[in-house]
Amino acid sequence: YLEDVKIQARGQLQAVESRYKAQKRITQTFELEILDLYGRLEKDSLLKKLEDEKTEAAE
Amino acid sequence: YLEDVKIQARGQLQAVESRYKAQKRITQTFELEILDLYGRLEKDSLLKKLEDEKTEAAE
Amino acid sequence: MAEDPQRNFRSVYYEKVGFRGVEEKKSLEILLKDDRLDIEKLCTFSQRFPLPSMYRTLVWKVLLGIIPPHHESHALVMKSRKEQYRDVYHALQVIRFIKDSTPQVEIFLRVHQLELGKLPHNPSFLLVKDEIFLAIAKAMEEMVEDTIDCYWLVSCFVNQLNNKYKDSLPQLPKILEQYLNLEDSRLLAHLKACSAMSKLPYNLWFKKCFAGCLPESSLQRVWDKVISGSCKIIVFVAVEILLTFKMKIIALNSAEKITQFLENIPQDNTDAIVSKAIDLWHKHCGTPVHSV
Repeated sequence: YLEDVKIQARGQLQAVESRYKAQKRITQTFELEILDLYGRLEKDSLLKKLEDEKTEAAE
Repeated sequence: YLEDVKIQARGQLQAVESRYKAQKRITQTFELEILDLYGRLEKDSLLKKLEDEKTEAAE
Repeated sequence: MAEDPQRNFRSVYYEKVGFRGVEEKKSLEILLKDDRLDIEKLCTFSQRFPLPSMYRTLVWKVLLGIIPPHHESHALVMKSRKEQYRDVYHALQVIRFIKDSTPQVEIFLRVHQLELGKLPHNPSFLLVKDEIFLAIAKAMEEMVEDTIDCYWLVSCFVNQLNNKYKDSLPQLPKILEQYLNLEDSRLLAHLKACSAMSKLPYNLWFKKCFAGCLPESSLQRVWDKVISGSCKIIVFVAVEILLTFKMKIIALNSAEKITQFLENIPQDNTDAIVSKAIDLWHKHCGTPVHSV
Protein backbone atom coordinates (compact mmCIF):
# COMPACT_ATOMS: atom_id res chain seq x y z
CA TYR A 1 0.00 0.00 0.00
CA LEU A 2 2.88 2.34 0.83
CA GLU A 3 4.45 1.60 -2.54
CA ASP A 4 1.09 2.50 -4.04
CA VAL A 5 1.04 5.93 -2.43
CA LYS A 6 4.58 6.59 -3.58
CA ILE A 7 3.75 5.68 -7.18
CA GLN A 8 0.67 7.87 -7.05
CA ALA A 9 2.68 10.79 -5.68
CA ARG A 10 5.28 10.42 -8.40
CA GLY A 11 2.52 10.33 -11.00
CA GLN A 12 1.03 13.58 -9.75
CA LEU A 13 4.41 15.26 -9.73
CA GLN A 14 5.08 14.19 -13.30
CA ALA A 15 1.67 15.41 -14.43
CA VAL A 16 2.32 18.90 -13.07
CA GLU A 17 5.83 18.87 -14.55
CA SER A 18 4.50 18.12 -18.01
CA ARG A 19 1.79 20.75 -17.72
CA TYR A 20 4.54 23.21 -16.77
CA LYS A 21 6.61 22.25 -19.79
CA ALA A 22 3.64 22.62 -22.13
CA GLN A 23 2.88 26.05 -20.71
CA LYS A 24 6.51 27.03 -21.11
CA ARG A 25 6.41 26.15 -24.81
CA ILE A 26 3.42 28.46 -25.23
CA THR A 27 5.29 31.21 -23.44
CA GLN A 28 8.26 30.75 -25.76
CA THR A 29 6.08 31.09 -28.84
CA PHE A 30 4.60 34.28 -27.45
CA GLU A 31 8.05 35.54 -26.64
CA LEU A 32 9.09 35.26 -30.29
CA GLU A 33 5.96 37.13 -31.31
CA ILE A 34 6.74 39.93 -28.86
CA LEU A 35 10.31 40.24 -30.10
CA ASP A 36 9.03 40.41 -33.67
CA LEU A 37 6.48 43.09 -32.84
CA TYR A 38 9.06 45.20 -31.04
CA GLY A 39 11.28 44.85 -34.07
CA ARG A 40 8.51 46.09 -36.37
CA LEU A 41 7.66 48.97 -34.08
CA GLU A 42 11.26 50.05 -33.94
CA LYS A 43 11.67 49.77 -37.70
CA ASP A 44 8.56 51.91 -38.17
CA SER A 45 9.72 54.61 -35.83
CA LEU A 46 13.16 54.56 -37.41
CA LEU A 47 11.63 54.93 -40.86
CA LYS A 48 9.45 57.75 -39.65
CA LYS A 49 12.45 59.52 -38.20
CA LEU A 50 14.36 59.19 -41.49
CA GLU A 51 11.41 60.51 -43.44
CA ASP A 52 10.96 63.43 -41.12
CA GLU A 53 14.62 64.31 -41.56
CA LYS A 54 14.22 64.09 -45.33
CA THR A 55 11.20 66.39 -45.25
CA GLU A 56 13.02 68.87 -43.07
CA ALA A 57 16.02 68.85 -45.40
CA ALA A 58 13.75 69.46 -48.38
CA GLU A 59 12.07 72.43 -46.77
CA TYR B 1 4.69 6.43 8.19
CA LEU B 2 2.15 6.46 5.36
CA GLU B 3 1.05 9.91 6.54
CA ASP B 4 4.68 10.96 6.36
CA VAL B 5 5.00 9.96 2.72
CA LYS B 6 1.81 11.84 1.91
CA ILE B 7 3.03 15.02 3.62
CA GLN B 8 6.33 14.79 1.81
CA ALA B 9 4.59 14.38 -1.54
CA ARG B 10 2.36 17.36 -0.86
CA GLY B 11 5.37 19.52 -0.02
CA GLN B 12 7.00 18.75 -3.36
CA LEU B 13 3.77 19.07 -5.31
CA GLN B 14 3.04 22.55 -3.92
CA ALA B 15 6.31 23.97 -5.17
CA VAL B 16 5.93 22.48 -8.65
CA GLU B 17 2.33 23.67 -8.85
CA SER B 18 3.32 27.19 -7.91
CA ARG B 19 5.95 27.15 -10.67
CA TYR B 20 3.27 26.03 -13.15
CA LYS B 21 0.90 28.78 -12.04
CA ALA B 22 3.62 31.39 -12.44
CA GLN B 23 4.23 30.14 -15.96
CA LYS B 24 0.54 30.52 -16.67
CA ARG B 25 0.62 34.11 -15.41
CA ILE B 26 3.54 34.77 -17.72
CA THR B 27 1.51 33.52 -20.69
CA GLN B 28 -1.35 35.86 -19.73
CA THR B 29 1.03 38.79 -19.35
CA PHE B 30 2.55 38.05 -22.77
CA GLU B 31 -0.91 37.93 -24.32
CA LEU B 32 -1.70 41.40 -23.03
CA GLU B 33 1.66 42.67 -24.23
CA ILE B 34 1.06 41.30 -27.71
CA LEU B 35 -2.35 42.98 -27.91
CA ASP B 36 -0.81 46.22 -26.72
CA LEU B 37 2.00 46.06 -29.27
CA TYR B 38 -0.43 45.36 -32.13
CA GLY B 39 -2.44 48.34 -30.99
CA ARG B 40 0.64 50.54 -31.09
CA LEU B 41 1.66 49.26 -34.53
CA GLU B 42 -1.79 50.00 -35.92
CA LYS B 43 -1.83 53.46 -34.42
CA ASP B 44 1.58 54.15 -35.93
CA SER B 45 0.58 53.04 -39.39
CA LEU B 46 -2.67 54.98 -39.17
CA LEU B 47 -0.78 58.13 -38.20
CA LYS B 48 1.65 57.59 -41.02
CA LYS B 49 -1.19 57.23 -43.50
CA LEU B 50 -2.81 60.44 -42.27
CA GLU B 51 0.45 62.33 -42.59
CA ASP B 52 1.06 61.02 -46.07
CA GLU B 53 -2.38 62.23 -47.08
CA LYS B 54 -1.68 65.61 -45.58
CA THR B 55 1.60 65.89 -47.46
CA GLU B 56 -0.09 64.90 -50.70
CA ALA B 57 -2.85 67.47 -50.19
CA ALA B 58 -0.27 70.17 -49.58
CA GLU B 59 1.69 69.37 -52.70
CA MET C 1 8.96 52.02 34.18
CA ALA C 2 12.30 52.35 35.96
CA GLU C 3 14.74 50.05 34.20
CA ASP C 4 18.22 48.98 35.01
CA PRO C 5 20.34 49.65 31.92
CA GLN C 6 23.15 47.46 33.29
CA ARG C 7 20.84 44.46 33.56
CA ASN C 8 19.50 44.96 30.07
CA PHE C 9 22.94 45.34 28.65
CA ARG C 10 23.93 42.09 30.29
CA SER C 11 20.91 40.15 29.11
CA VAL C 12 21.50 41.34 25.55
CA TYR C 13 25.14 40.36 25.87
CA TYR C 14 24.42 36.88 27.17
CA GLU C 15 21.76 36.28 24.55
CA LYS C 16 24.31 36.96 21.89
CA VAL C 17 27.47 35.23 23.00
CA GLY C 18 26.97 33.82 26.48
CA PHE C 19 26.13 30.39 27.88
CA ARG C 20 22.44 30.73 27.22
CA GLY C 21 23.13 31.31 23.55
CA VAL C 22 25.24 28.17 23.28
CA GLU C 23 22.59 26.02 24.94
CA GLU C 24 19.90 27.45 22.69
CA LYS C 25 21.95 26.89 19.58
CA LYS C 26 22.49 23.25 20.57
CA SER C 27 18.80 22.64 21.14
CA LEU C 28 17.96 24.24 17.78
CA GLU C 29 20.54 22.03 16.10
CA ILE C 30 18.83 18.98 17.57
CA LEU C 31 15.52 20.18 16.16
CA LEU C 32 17.06 20.79 12.75
CA LYS C 33 18.51 17.27 12.61
CA ASP C 34 15.08 15.64 12.34
CA ASP C 35 14.35 14.08 8.95
CA ARG C 36 11.02 15.77 9.05
CA LEU C 37 11.21 19.16 10.73
CA ASP C 38 8.70 19.79 13.47
CA ILE C 39 7.19 23.13 12.46
CA GLU C 40 5.41 23.61 15.75
CA LYS C 41 8.58 23.12 17.79
CA LEU C 42 10.49 25.45 15.49
CA CYS C 43 7.78 28.07 16.01
CA THR C 44 7.95 27.74 19.77
CA PHE C 45 11.72 27.97 19.68
CA SER C 46 11.64 31.16 17.59
CA GLN C 47 8.98 32.68 19.81
CA ARG C 48 11.10 32.10 22.83
CA PHE C 49 14.71 32.57 21.76
CA PRO C 50 16.56 34.67 19.21
CA LEU C 51 17.55 32.55 16.22
CA PRO C 52 21.30 32.11 15.74
CA SER C 53 22.25 34.03 12.56
CA MET C 54 23.63 30.98 10.79
CA TYR C 55 20.26 29.20 10.95
CA ARG C 56 17.94 32.16 10.54
CA THR C 57 17.39 31.92 6.77
CA LEU C 58 16.76 28.17 6.97
CA VAL C 59 14.25 28.46 9.82
CA TRP C 60 12.42 31.38 8.21
CA LYS C 61 12.17 29.47 4.93
CA VAL C 62 10.67 26.48 6.71
CA LEU C 63 8.26 28.56 8.80
CA LEU C 64 7.06 30.54 5.78
CA GLY C 65 6.52 27.34 3.79
CA ILE C 66 9.16 28.11 1.17
CA ILE C 67 10.68 24.70 1.83
CA PRO C 68 8.69 21.76 3.18
CA PRO C 69 9.42 19.93 6.44
CA HIS C 70 11.23 17.01 4.80
CA HIS C 71 14.96 17.50 4.36
CA GLU C 72 14.94 15.08 1.48
CA SER C 73 12.70 17.41 -0.55
CA HIS C 74 14.65 20.62 0.02
CA ALA C 75 16.91 20.37 -3.04
CA LEU C 76 14.05 19.55 -5.40
CA VAL C 77 11.79 22.26 -4.03
CA MET C 78 14.50 24.94 -4.08
CA LYS C 79 15.32 24.01 -7.67
CA SER C 80 11.70 24.60 -8.57
CA ARG C 81 11.58 27.92 -6.65
CA LYS C 82 14.73 29.06 -8.42
CA GLU C 83 13.35 28.19 -11.86
CA GLN C 84 10.11 29.97 -11.07
CA TYR C 85 11.96 33.15 -10.13
CA ARG C 86 14.13 32.95 -13.25
CA ASP C 87 11.09 32.31 -15.49
CA VAL C 88 9.30 35.39 -14.23
CA TYR C 89 12.47 37.49 -14.27
CA HIS C 90 13.09 36.59 -17.90
CA ALA C 91 9.46 37.35 -18.80
CA LEU C 92 9.80 40.83 -17.29
CA GLN C 93 12.86 41.43 -19.45
CA VAL C 94 11.02 40.31 -22.58
CA ILE C 95 8.21 42.80 -22.03
CA ARG C 96 10.80 45.44 -21.13
CA PHE C 97 9.37 45.95 -17.69
CA ILE C 98 12.80 45.70 -16.11
CA LYS C 99 16.21 46.73 -17.40
CA ASP C 100 19.75 45.87 -16.36
CA SER C 101 19.74 49.04 -14.29
CA THR C 102 16.53 48.22 -12.36
CA PRO C 103 17.30 48.03 -8.61
CA GLN C 104 17.04 44.56 -7.08
CA VAL C 105 14.16 45.46 -4.75
CA GLU C 106 12.11 46.78 -7.65
CA ILE C 107 12.76 43.56 -9.56
CA PHE C 108 11.41 41.68 -6.52
CA LEU C 109 8.29 43.86 -6.56
CA ARG C 110 7.64 43.25 -10.26
CA VAL C 111 8.21 39.49 -9.97
CA HIS C 112 5.78 39.40 -7.04
CA GLN C 113 3.21 41.48 -8.94
CA LEU C 114 3.43 39.34 -12.06
CA GLU C 115 2.97 36.19 -10.00
CA LEU C 116 -0.20 37.65 -8.52
CA GLY C 117 -1.33 38.78 -11.98
CA LYS C 118 -1.19 42.38 -10.78
CA LEU C 119 1.49 43.98 -12.89
CA PRO C 120 0.49 47.67 -13.14
CA HIS C 121 -0.07 49.51 -16.41
CA ASN C 122 1.97 52.46 -15.33
CA PRO C 123 5.14 51.29 -13.56
CA SER C 124 6.22 54.76 -12.49
CA PHE C 125 3.26 55.10 -10.16
CA LEU C 126 3.77 53.41 -6.76
CA LEU C 127 0.89 52.50 -4.46
CA VAL C 128 1.20 52.50 -0.66
CA LYS C 129 1.35 48.71 -0.65
CA ASP C 130 4.17 48.83 -3.21
CA GLU C 131 6.11 51.14 -0.93
CA ILE C 132 5.53 48.72 1.96
CA PHE C 133 6.82 45.86 -0.19
CA LEU C 134 9.91 47.84 -1.20
CA ALA C 135 10.75 48.81 2.39
CA ILE C 136 10.47 45.20 3.53
CA ALA C 137 12.52 44.05 0.54
CA LYS C 138 15.25 46.60 1.28
CA ALA C 139 15.54 45.37 4.86
CA MET C 140 15.48 41.71 3.83
CA GLU C 141 18.20 42.35 1.28
CA GLU C 142 20.48 43.42 4.14
CA MET C 143 19.72 40.25 6.09
CA VAL C 144 19.80 37.56 3.41
CA GLU C 145 22.67 37.06 1.01
CA ASP C 146 21.21 34.76 -1.64
CA THR C 147 18.98 36.56 -4.18
CA ILE C 148 16.56 33.68 -4.69
CA ASP C 149 16.18 33.08 -0.94
CA CYS C 150 15.69 36.80 -0.44
CA TYR C 151 12.95 37.05 -3.07
CA TRP C 152 10.99 34.16 -1.61
CA LEU C 153 11.36 35.43 1.95
CA VAL C 154 10.12 38.90 1.01
CA SER C 155 7.26 37.57 -1.06
CA CYS C 156 6.06 35.07 1.56
CA PHE C 157 6.58 37.50 4.45
CA VAL C 158 4.46 40.13 2.69
CA ASN C 159 1.85 37.47 1.92
CA GLN C 160 1.80 36.52 5.59
CA LEU C 161 1.17 40.15 6.57
CA ASN C 162 -1.57 40.48 3.95
CA ASN C 163 -3.30 37.19 4.70
CA LYS C 164 -2.66 35.73 8.14
CA TYR C 165 -2.36 39.11 9.87
CA LYS C 166 -4.85 40.95 7.70
CA ASP C 167 -7.45 41.24 10.47
CA SER C 168 -4.99 41.71 13.35
CA LEU C 169 -2.93 44.58 11.91
CA PRO C 170 -5.73 47.19 12.01
CA GLN C 171 -6.31 46.34 15.70
CA LEU C 172 -2.73 47.12 16.72
CA PRO C 173 -3.07 50.88 17.30
CA LYS C 174 -5.82 50.20 19.83
CA ILE C 175 -3.78 47.48 21.55
CA LEU C 176 -0.79 49.84 21.63
CA GLU C 177 -2.89 52.37 23.50
CA GLN C 178 -3.97 49.71 26.03
CA TYR C 179 -0.44 48.59 26.86
CA LEU C 180 0.95 52.11 26.88
CA ASN C 181 -1.74 52.97 29.41
CA LEU C 182 -0.56 50.08 31.61
CA GLU C 183 3.11 50.93 31.28
CA ASP C 184 3.04 54.72 31.38
CA SER C 185 -0.30 56.45 31.55
CA ARG C 186 1.30 59.89 31.82
CA LEU C 187 3.06 59.46 28.51
CA LEU C 188 -0.20 58.34 26.95
CA ALA C 189 -1.94 61.39 28.39
CA HIS C 190 0.72 63.66 26.88
CA LEU C 191 0.38 62.02 23.46
CA LYS C 192 -3.39 62.38 23.65
CA ALA C 193 -3.13 66.01 24.74
CA CYS C 194 -1.07 66.71 21.60
CA SER C 195 -3.54 64.67 19.49
CA ALA C 196 -0.55 62.57 18.49
CA MET C 197 -2.06 59.13 19.12
CA SER C 198 -3.84 59.02 15.78
CA LYS C 199 -0.80 60.36 13.95
CA LEU C 200 1.87 57.94 15.16
CA PRO C 201 3.84 56.31 12.31
CA TYR C 202 1.57 53.26 12.12
CA ASN C 203 2.44 52.48 8.50
CA LEU C 204 6.11 52.37 9.33
CA TRP C 205 5.60 50.41 12.55
CA PHE C 206 2.83 47.99 11.75
CA LYS C 207 2.47 47.73 7.97
CA LYS C 208 6.18 47.82 7.21
CA CYS C 209 6.92 45.90 10.42
CA PHE C 210 9.63 48.45 11.36
CA ALA C 211 11.50 48.01 8.06
CA GLY C 212 13.32 51.30 7.57
CA CYS C 213 12.82 52.21 11.23
CA LEU C 214 15.15 49.79 13.00
CA PRO C 215 18.57 48.68 11.72
CA GLU C 216 18.52 45.14 10.31
CA SER C 217 20.53 43.61 13.16
CA SER C 218 17.77 44.55 15.62
CA LEU C 219 14.93 44.15 13.15
CA GLN C 220 15.62 40.50 12.42
CA ARG C 221 15.03 39.62 16.08
CA VAL C 222 11.58 41.18 15.82
CA TRP C 223 10.85 39.40 12.55
CA ASP C 224 11.82 36.07 14.21
CA LYS C 225 8.69 36.51 16.32
CA VAL C 226 6.46 37.79 13.53
CA ILE C 227 7.42 35.00 11.13
CA SER C 228 6.92 32.36 13.80
CA GLY C 229 3.38 33.52 14.42
CA SER C 230 3.10 36.61 16.63
CA CYS C 231 2.27 39.99 15.22
CA LYS C 232 1.61 41.29 18.72
CA ILE C 233 5.33 41.64 19.35
CA ILE C 234 5.36 44.70 17.09
CA VAL C 235 3.03 46.49 19.51
CA PHE C 236 5.55 45.99 22.29
CA VAL C 237 8.38 47.27 20.12
CA ALA C 238 6.30 50.40 19.55
CA VAL C 239 5.62 50.70 23.30
CA GLU C 240 9.34 50.38 24.08
CA ILE C 241 10.25 52.99 21.45
CA LEU C 242 7.80 55.39 23.12
CA LEU C 243 9.11 54.56 26.61
CA THR C 244 12.76 54.83 25.58
CA PHE C 245 12.31 58.27 24.06
CA LYS C 246 9.80 59.47 26.63
CA MET C 247 11.82 62.54 27.67
CA LYS C 248 12.29 63.63 24.09
CA ILE C 249 8.60 63.09 23.28
CA ILE C 250 7.42 65.00 26.33
CA ALA C 251 9.63 67.91 25.31
CA LEU C 252 7.93 67.99 21.92
CA ASN C 253 4.50 69.54 21.96
CA SER C 254 3.04 69.00 18.53
CA ALA C 255 1.82 65.84 16.85
CA GLU C 256 3.81 66.62 13.70
CA LYS C 257 7.10 67.01 15.58
CA ILE C 258 6.48 63.81 17.54
CA THR C 259 5.68 61.83 14.40
CA GLN C 260 8.68 63.24 12.60
CA PHE C 261 10.95 62.29 15.48
CA LEU C 262 9.52 58.76 15.71
CA GLU C 263 9.95 58.21 12.00
CA ASN C 264 13.67 58.87 12.40
CA ILE C 265 14.64 57.50 15.79
CA PRO C 266 18.35 57.31 16.75
CA GLN C 267 19.84 54.00 15.65
CA ASP C 268 22.36 53.44 18.44
CA ASN C 269 20.15 51.96 21.12
CA THR C 270 17.82 49.76 19.10
CA ASP C 271 19.16 46.38 20.26
CA ALA C 272 18.24 47.23 23.83
CA ILE C 273 14.83 48.47 22.71
CA VAL C 274 14.11 45.15 21.03
CA SER C 275 15.33 43.15 24.04
CA LYS C 276 13.11 45.14 26.36
CA ALA C 277 10.19 44.79 23.97
CA ILE C 278 10.59 41.00 23.92
CA ASP C 279 10.75 40.94 27.73
CA LEU C 280 7.64 43.09 27.94
CA TRP C 281 5.84 40.88 25.42
CA HIS C 282 6.70 37.76 27.44
CA LYS C 283 5.57 39.54 30.61
CA HIS C 284 2.14 40.42 29.22
CA CYS C 285 1.50 37.50 26.90
CA GLY C 286 3.41 34.74 28.68
CA THR C 287 6.45 32.81 27.55
CA PRO C 288 5.69 30.01 25.10
CA VAL C 289 6.53 26.59 26.50
CA HIS C 290 9.44 25.14 24.66
CA SER C 291 10.06 21.41 24.79
CA VAL C 292 12.82 19.70 22.88
